[in-house]
Amino acid sequence: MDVAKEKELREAELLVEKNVLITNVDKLLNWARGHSFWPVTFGLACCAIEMMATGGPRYDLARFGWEVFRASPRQADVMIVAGTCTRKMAPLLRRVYDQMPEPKWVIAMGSCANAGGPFADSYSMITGVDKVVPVDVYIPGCPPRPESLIYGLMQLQYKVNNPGKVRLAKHGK
Amino acid sequence: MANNEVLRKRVETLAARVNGELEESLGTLILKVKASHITETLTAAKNFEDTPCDFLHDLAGMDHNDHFEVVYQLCSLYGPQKLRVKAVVDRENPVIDSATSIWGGANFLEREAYDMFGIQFKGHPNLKRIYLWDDFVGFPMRKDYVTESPEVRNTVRVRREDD
Amino acid sequence: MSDFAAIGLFLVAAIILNLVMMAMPKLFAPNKPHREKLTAYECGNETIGRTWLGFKSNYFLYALVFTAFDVETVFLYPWALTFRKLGTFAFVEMFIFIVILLVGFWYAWKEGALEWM
Amino acid sequence: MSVERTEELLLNMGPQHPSMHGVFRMVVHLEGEVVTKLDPKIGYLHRGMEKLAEGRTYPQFIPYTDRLDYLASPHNNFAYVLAVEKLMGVEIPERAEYLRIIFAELARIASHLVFIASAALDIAGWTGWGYAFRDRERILDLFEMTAGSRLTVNAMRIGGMSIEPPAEFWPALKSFLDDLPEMLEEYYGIYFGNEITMGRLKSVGILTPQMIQDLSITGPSLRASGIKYDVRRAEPYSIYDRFDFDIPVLHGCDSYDRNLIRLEEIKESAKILRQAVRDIPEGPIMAKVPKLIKPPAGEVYHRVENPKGELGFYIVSDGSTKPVRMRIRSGSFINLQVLDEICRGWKIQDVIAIFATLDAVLGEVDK
Repeated sequence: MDVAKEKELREAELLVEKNVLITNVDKLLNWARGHSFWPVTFGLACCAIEMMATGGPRYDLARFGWEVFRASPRQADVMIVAGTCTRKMAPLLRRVYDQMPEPKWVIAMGSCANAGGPFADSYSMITGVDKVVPVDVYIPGCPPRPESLIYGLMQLQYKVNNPGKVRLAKHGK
Repeated sequence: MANNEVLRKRVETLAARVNGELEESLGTLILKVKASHITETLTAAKNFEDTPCDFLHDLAGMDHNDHFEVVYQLCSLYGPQKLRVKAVVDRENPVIDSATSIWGGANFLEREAYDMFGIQFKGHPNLKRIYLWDDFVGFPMRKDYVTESPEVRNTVRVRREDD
Repeated sequence: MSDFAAIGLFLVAAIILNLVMMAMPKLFAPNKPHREKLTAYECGNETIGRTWLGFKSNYFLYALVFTAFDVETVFLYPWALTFRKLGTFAFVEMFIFIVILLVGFWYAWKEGALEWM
Repeated sequence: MSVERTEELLLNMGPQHPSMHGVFRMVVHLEGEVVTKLDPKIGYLHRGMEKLAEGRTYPQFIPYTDRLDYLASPHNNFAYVLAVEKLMGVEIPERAEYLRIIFAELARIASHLVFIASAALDIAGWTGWGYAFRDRERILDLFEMTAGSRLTVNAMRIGGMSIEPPAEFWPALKSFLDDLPEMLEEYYGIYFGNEITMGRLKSVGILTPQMIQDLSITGPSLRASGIKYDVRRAEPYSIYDRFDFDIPVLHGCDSYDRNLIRLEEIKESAKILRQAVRDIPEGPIMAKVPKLIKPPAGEVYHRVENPKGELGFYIVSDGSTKPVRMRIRSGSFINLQVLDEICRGWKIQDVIAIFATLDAVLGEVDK
């Protein structure tokens, strides 16, 4: 599915949710989803090492319930794009994103994933992962510190817990 | 020291034989030869008697606007000898003999030189692009290559089946 | 009779629990299959060549030998619980049963059913 | 009896794979579980570093060298900066030389710790992974104290070091060096001395000296196959000739020795660090270098013993502020050529263990 159509789909869905009274079941489900993100290991470059350090014993993602890094997208909720996504990698990124079951979110970790980073003017780079997949949280930094990755995940948790209240960021318009 | 003089003499005789020019920069001998003599030069350099430069350290393409160059960095695991062989390759029809017959290690390096400069290596087992995808147009490391605009680069390309 | 009621209750509870567990995703989980999602996952690439193809036979032989001896242990369990009350005859009879199966195991081993590659 | 031949299955162990150390992809031709052919496909992280270098001035390119082998970034800066200084003929002060050696050897230990973590994880040793990452954090603290960033430490400049480590750097470094032997004991107990590791890695993936000579393999894999060669000894650069450390050599040529050699190298690096900390002189840390760095026209090829292989920079300059050609000879890129030959006949899980011992980091492979 092409990116622009998918964005309208998601926005229409969020718009509907915003107007409809959030039922208690949804609130419970959102709370459960927010507290147990299963990230798919999409480590591409240096940010992947910081992502591993975040999962490591010192910055320990397990305190938040997000430490289960699933290798296969079938069992994952969040795709943390950690690193440089080149033009050769973009279709594979899109394919792994498609193969993830809903509800799914994308975190663009690092300035390479946000907007191409230091390599934005290279012939083999796309300037930013939001040209490929709809991104929910952007984490600046090159590489971002483990604390900023945890803060990014907490922002995503806030966004998941109250979809109505979160300002509808205009994706890439 | 002795090794350097012996190496210099060997390289001078070799340069005379393949009519290459010999220079010295920052302590390394540079031997510039035509592309046609490259296999002969490399095999000779590999079996110098007592200062064999038998370890291909690096193979790189170079674009000098009017001609290409393939730069071979030779050294050895058993001696301090170092040699840099440069093969001048014509720009319109960049073809040179492959060094994979002499060193297996030149395989990936030559594929990279082909991928970046478009230098054809005759006799290479599988000369395909190594870094970029197969239907990439152009050779990016050439001086006259123009990088595509971000809009073109941002469209997600469709992959072929056996990519 | 009364202790069977406990087992019956346990059985019913187990079945119901399974049904509930399987029904919950159907009810609550969003289900939006589309073509790209249902493609085969192979680390982000399309699969190359045929993917439905036969495997080496010794995987099957290994499984066969396993099930044979798994069934044997199923027989051993009740015997192990009550062999004191059953007296020496059942004791000897079970060992004959085990020896017969060991002969089968030796034959499988000799024929190379367990060679891996 | 008829040879039961199974059909060959082509398996993509693709870029998004937990044990592919980044975005490395290989198409494995499988017969049942045994690998008959292995065809590596790389380029998924190719950012065109060499083309970008032609558009950057010399000091601007230093942060890019951090992103080459991002596990040992000070070592890449060290290689690049040494190459440019050799081209310009700049003499740098003593203290800067010692600081560079300290940062380079700390980067080597950090890179080898990640190697132990990933090699253990590739044969399902989660504890090894946890311990190695916990101890690596102490080195990252040292980098962070000085340069402010943990992973891509950008502390070296052409002409010396950019910043003087703070006062608490030295006691932290001493305490790390004092705890190191005990850490290595722990790793030996958890991972290296473990029977499962020995069973999985001993005599798996044989790399003979002839293959090394032919396929120009460098780095620890070379020393694990009995060849005593290390650029720090063979062609001493910077002030490595002042330190006495020996080059560990093992003769097993198999995956287990390629693992063990890294443990020995950590000990040697610690030895260098202790000597460097003991006799580092006071003084300036930056040489007199013109604001606008314009190396004379010419070319230089300088190579350095990177933790993963020899990293070489071939810089051709025409006297302007931007290089004409910046060639990066990366060790892991060339070491990967042997993967096809070394994995034939082994099972699919051994391929993962062998690939882990080649220790390729994809930032350096794809440039």
